[in-house]
Amino acid sequence: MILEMISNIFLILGAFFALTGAVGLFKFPDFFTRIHAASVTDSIATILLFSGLILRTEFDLVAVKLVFVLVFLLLTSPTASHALAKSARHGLLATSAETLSKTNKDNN
Amino acid sequence: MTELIDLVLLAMLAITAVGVIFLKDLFAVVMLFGIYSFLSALIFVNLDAVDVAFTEAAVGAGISTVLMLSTLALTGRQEKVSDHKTFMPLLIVVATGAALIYGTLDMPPFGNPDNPVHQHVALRYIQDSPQEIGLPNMVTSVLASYRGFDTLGETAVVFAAAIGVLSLLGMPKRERAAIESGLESHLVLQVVAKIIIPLIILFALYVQFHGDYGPGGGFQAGVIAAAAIILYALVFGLPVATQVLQPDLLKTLAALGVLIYAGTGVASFFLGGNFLDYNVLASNPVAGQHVGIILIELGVGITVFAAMLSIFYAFASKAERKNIQ
Amino acid sequence: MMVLAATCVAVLSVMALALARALQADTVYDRILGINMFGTKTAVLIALMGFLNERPDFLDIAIVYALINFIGMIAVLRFFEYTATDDS
Amino acid sequence: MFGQHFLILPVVLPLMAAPLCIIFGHRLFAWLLATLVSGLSFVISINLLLAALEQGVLSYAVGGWEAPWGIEVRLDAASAMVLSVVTGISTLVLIYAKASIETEIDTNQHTLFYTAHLLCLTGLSGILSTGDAFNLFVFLEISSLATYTLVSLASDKRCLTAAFRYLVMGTIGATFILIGVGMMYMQTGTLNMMDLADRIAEIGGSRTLNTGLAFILVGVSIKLALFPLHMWLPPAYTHAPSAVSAFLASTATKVAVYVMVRFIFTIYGAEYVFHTMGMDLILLLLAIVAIFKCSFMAMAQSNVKTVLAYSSVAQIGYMILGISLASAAGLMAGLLHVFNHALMKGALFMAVGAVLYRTGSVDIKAFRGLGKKMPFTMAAFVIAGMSIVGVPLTAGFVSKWYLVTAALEQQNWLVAFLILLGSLLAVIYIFRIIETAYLKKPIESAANKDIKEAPLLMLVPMWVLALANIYFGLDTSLSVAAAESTSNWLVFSTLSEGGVQ
Amino acid sequence: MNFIIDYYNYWVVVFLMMAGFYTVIAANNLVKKIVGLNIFQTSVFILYISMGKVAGGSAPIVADGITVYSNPLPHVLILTAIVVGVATTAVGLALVVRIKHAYGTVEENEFKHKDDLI
Repeated sequence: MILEMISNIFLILGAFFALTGAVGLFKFPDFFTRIHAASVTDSIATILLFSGLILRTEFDLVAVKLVFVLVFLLLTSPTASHALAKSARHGLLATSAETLSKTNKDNN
Repeated sequence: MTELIDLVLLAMLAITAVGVIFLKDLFAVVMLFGIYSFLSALIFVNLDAVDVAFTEAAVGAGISTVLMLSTLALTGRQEKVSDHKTFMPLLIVVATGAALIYGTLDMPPFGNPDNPVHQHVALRYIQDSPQEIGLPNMVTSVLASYRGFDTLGETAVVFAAAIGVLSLLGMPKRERAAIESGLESHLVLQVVAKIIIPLIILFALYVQFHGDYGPGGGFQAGVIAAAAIILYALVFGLPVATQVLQPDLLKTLAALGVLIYAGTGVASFFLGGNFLDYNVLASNPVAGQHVGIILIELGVGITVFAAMLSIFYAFASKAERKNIQ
Repeated sequence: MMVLAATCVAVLSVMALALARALQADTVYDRILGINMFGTKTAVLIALMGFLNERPDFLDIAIVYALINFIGMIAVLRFFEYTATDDS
Repeated sequence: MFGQHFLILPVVLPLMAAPLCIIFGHRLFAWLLATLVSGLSFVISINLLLAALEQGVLSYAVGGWEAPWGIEVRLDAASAMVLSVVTGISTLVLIYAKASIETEIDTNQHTLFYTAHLLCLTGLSGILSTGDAFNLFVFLEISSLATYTLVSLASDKRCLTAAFRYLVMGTIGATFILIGVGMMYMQTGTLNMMDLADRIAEIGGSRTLNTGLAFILVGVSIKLALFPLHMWLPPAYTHAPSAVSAFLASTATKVAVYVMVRFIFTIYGAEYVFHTMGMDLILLLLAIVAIFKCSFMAMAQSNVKTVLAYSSVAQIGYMILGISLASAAGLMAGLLHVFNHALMKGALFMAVGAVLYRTGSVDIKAFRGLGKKMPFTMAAFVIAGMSIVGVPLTAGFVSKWYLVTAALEQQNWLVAFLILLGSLLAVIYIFRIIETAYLKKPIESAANKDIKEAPLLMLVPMWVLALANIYFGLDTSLSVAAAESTSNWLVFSTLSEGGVQ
Repeated sequence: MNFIIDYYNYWVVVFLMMAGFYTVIAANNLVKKIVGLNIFQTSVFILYISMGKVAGGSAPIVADGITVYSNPLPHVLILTAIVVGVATTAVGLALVVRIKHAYGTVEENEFKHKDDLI
């Protein structure tokens, strides 16, 4: 019963963080802040959601698989975000601050 | 709840499909197609078709998307705007759609257990296959045993596709690894890839041999193993990958898989059964079925792995050669 | 059970938002970002659905989703390098 | 005891030979193996045909699972006859191909060519011998994929767009068939053809079944290039390597016609398709338009392969016309034409391929004076051409005769007249080529001087087919018996009350 | 209302099929045609899987305490069809690559010769 309570809390928190990240996709000014918002919340949401689910198992093979998925996601998701951000930087995409200073310079 | 999820997912599918029609950036179109595939796989899970979802995610979202992306690398990513012909296609599509809607009107209601589909042939698969074949996964039983001939054909289709792509694009030439290729500047990516590639191959083996008990089987395992090597080739460059697994070897493996499958069938008629009758392969029918299914799943796995990887090699080597010039 | 269902709905809405981002983006990178988020949430949704349908032993599919999503991302980045030139 | 396994061998032999070709790699080995296996399949098919004529239906449960649960392999005289044609032509084409593809296909792709050919043969044999609606789809796709590959192997770049167009249309067709099969399955819960037939007769008809039939017919019509869904055929046959054109023109579309017959007569039943749905009039109209439109198109072409391709579409019109007459005689005439047309188109495309081999061109100009320079090739062309026209003593005459008789049996004077008129059009486009070859003076040039007769390996298969045209024009017992027994059988099973006059 | 719930699934699937079909025949770019073909086929797969669903049923893998299973046969058919689909896609894309190489374009309206139109 207590486990289920904790699991519920984890799940709700996880859902909350996931939603926050999704809203962040729209609310932040430039790509790098958006990817920051998305990937950080993504990790915490994944951890919370999967922990919540693990607490609902009988700690058998299912729990092991959940841990496996979790580890896998935690390895790959930030890596993908990192590679993406790096590519974007490589592809000369500017942050909004840079764009601002550049336009200021042009104006001066 | 199932109905609700189904509803939402279908709505998202519709939006994605419309997006595909209207977007002109082909890069986005292909990525949307990946989403489309993911979404349909989710629907399959939701409608209890776990094996299908497995395959669709790996094949549709994985292999197809990678192949489309590598094609785009060669053909350019903008669809040119043209205003010719939208009326005729629209007319054809509306007519076809109307015919389909007309056809749905007499369809049995969705999910009703009394539908004819659930009454006739399927009953035997559901009720008797666990005893007759001895496997809990009915999909594997039907796929490998009752309709094993279909699956043989399907293995031949994969083999035919590999032959087709090889004849069109040629075998990748073995180039020196010195050419800059792969995502070499991404150090983090390389480290992570090194960790997870062995895990993926392990997982592929699990899927291959656990397919009798859970979702999975030869196809899925073959595709996942191929995906591991594809990841390797993407991160470390194609020349390195072709040194590990040579294109010639893959071609032979693809052929070998088909032979294993068909050979199992031939073996069973030399042992006195019909073609692909596994009952005669061992002392009692259930054990025989088990031996037969393991053998043919192995054949399928080998062919799918080798064929998918050869196809990827052929595309990727074209893309890389273009990039170097 | 209620909480599971609610979480499912939340994850579905995250997916919808990510899809919206992927459909309507300022730059290609934003699109890729949206699609990546969509992919990871799909894996989560599969896990949730397993519990919702009371058959959590199908988590293998979630693994495949996570894996394919990663490979897809890498492929996108890899081939984007080739096509970026004729973007303009 | 081993005898019953022969049923599955025409599918399994080429299927196993294809990977062996790849493993052993050498092109000479691949050629020998492919020809041997194809010939063996032909011998087996002939035996199966004789057995089917004797026993009626041969059935084989793959995997030992009886019919509605497992997949049944089922041959009757109709399918065994088409199977014999397919394997026989395949053997001849393979013998012919060895020389022919030397000039048309890159040397290191020869092994791939033989492998793809074997896979195509697997698919076609599978379609003909399966008794399961979904299994048919799978084999259809094997043969289609192999076909796209074969077409794209030519060195002319136009074969690529032709193959792509073929791929897109072919896949749409296959998907339509998939939708149709799904709708049938939805209503009946089974996929076995015999079982489907029983259950459809029981249900009697519903909107879903109607739509399913419509989708299957449209899908199959794409595959068999029924006008106006034939757009893929002329470019594909024109630009494919000659050996491939010869094989496809005489087998692939014929198999699709057979599929249509299966779905109409065996599964749905003529009564349902023609009376309830009124398909006979639609098919009849399309067939007649196909005969005339495409005959005129054939006259306007300068590329001889394109002429033959359009002629194929027109000839397919005759087959469909026979089917659409909705009578035993009409069906029999249609099937007979499937058989005979395979013989004539095979010989014609082989002759044109020989011309391409020696002159490097298939434009009608290249044919000038060939009557003297390549006498044997052109003589074979003339014989097969006469057969297309329907000159007495050739196979083509027999099928036209039966078609006209079938039309007259229904007092359908107009259709009978149109069939004869269509033959007249065939005279024009065939005679144009023959005239160029025999009466026009060759363009004198250094390159033209040393054109000589085609190599023996090409001439022999060509002449076997040409002589078959004459043989089956004189001795009709075998072909007519096969077609007759089957058409009686097909119609009997569904029209026991004689519902269609 | 019941009617809508019974058929909603089929109707959306019809819409999806037609969206894919439209993309195949109307798109100007050959790669997009292939994408359309894939969408068309995938939608047909959903139709098949929809008909295999049994309300209240579960995935057709035997487990304790489960009595109602969904129909495994459509799943088997679609597994086959998916593989057929990807095979066609691979060959189609290979053709597109060769066409680009030979003609320098993959836009349908840029082929010069009439015969080359797709």
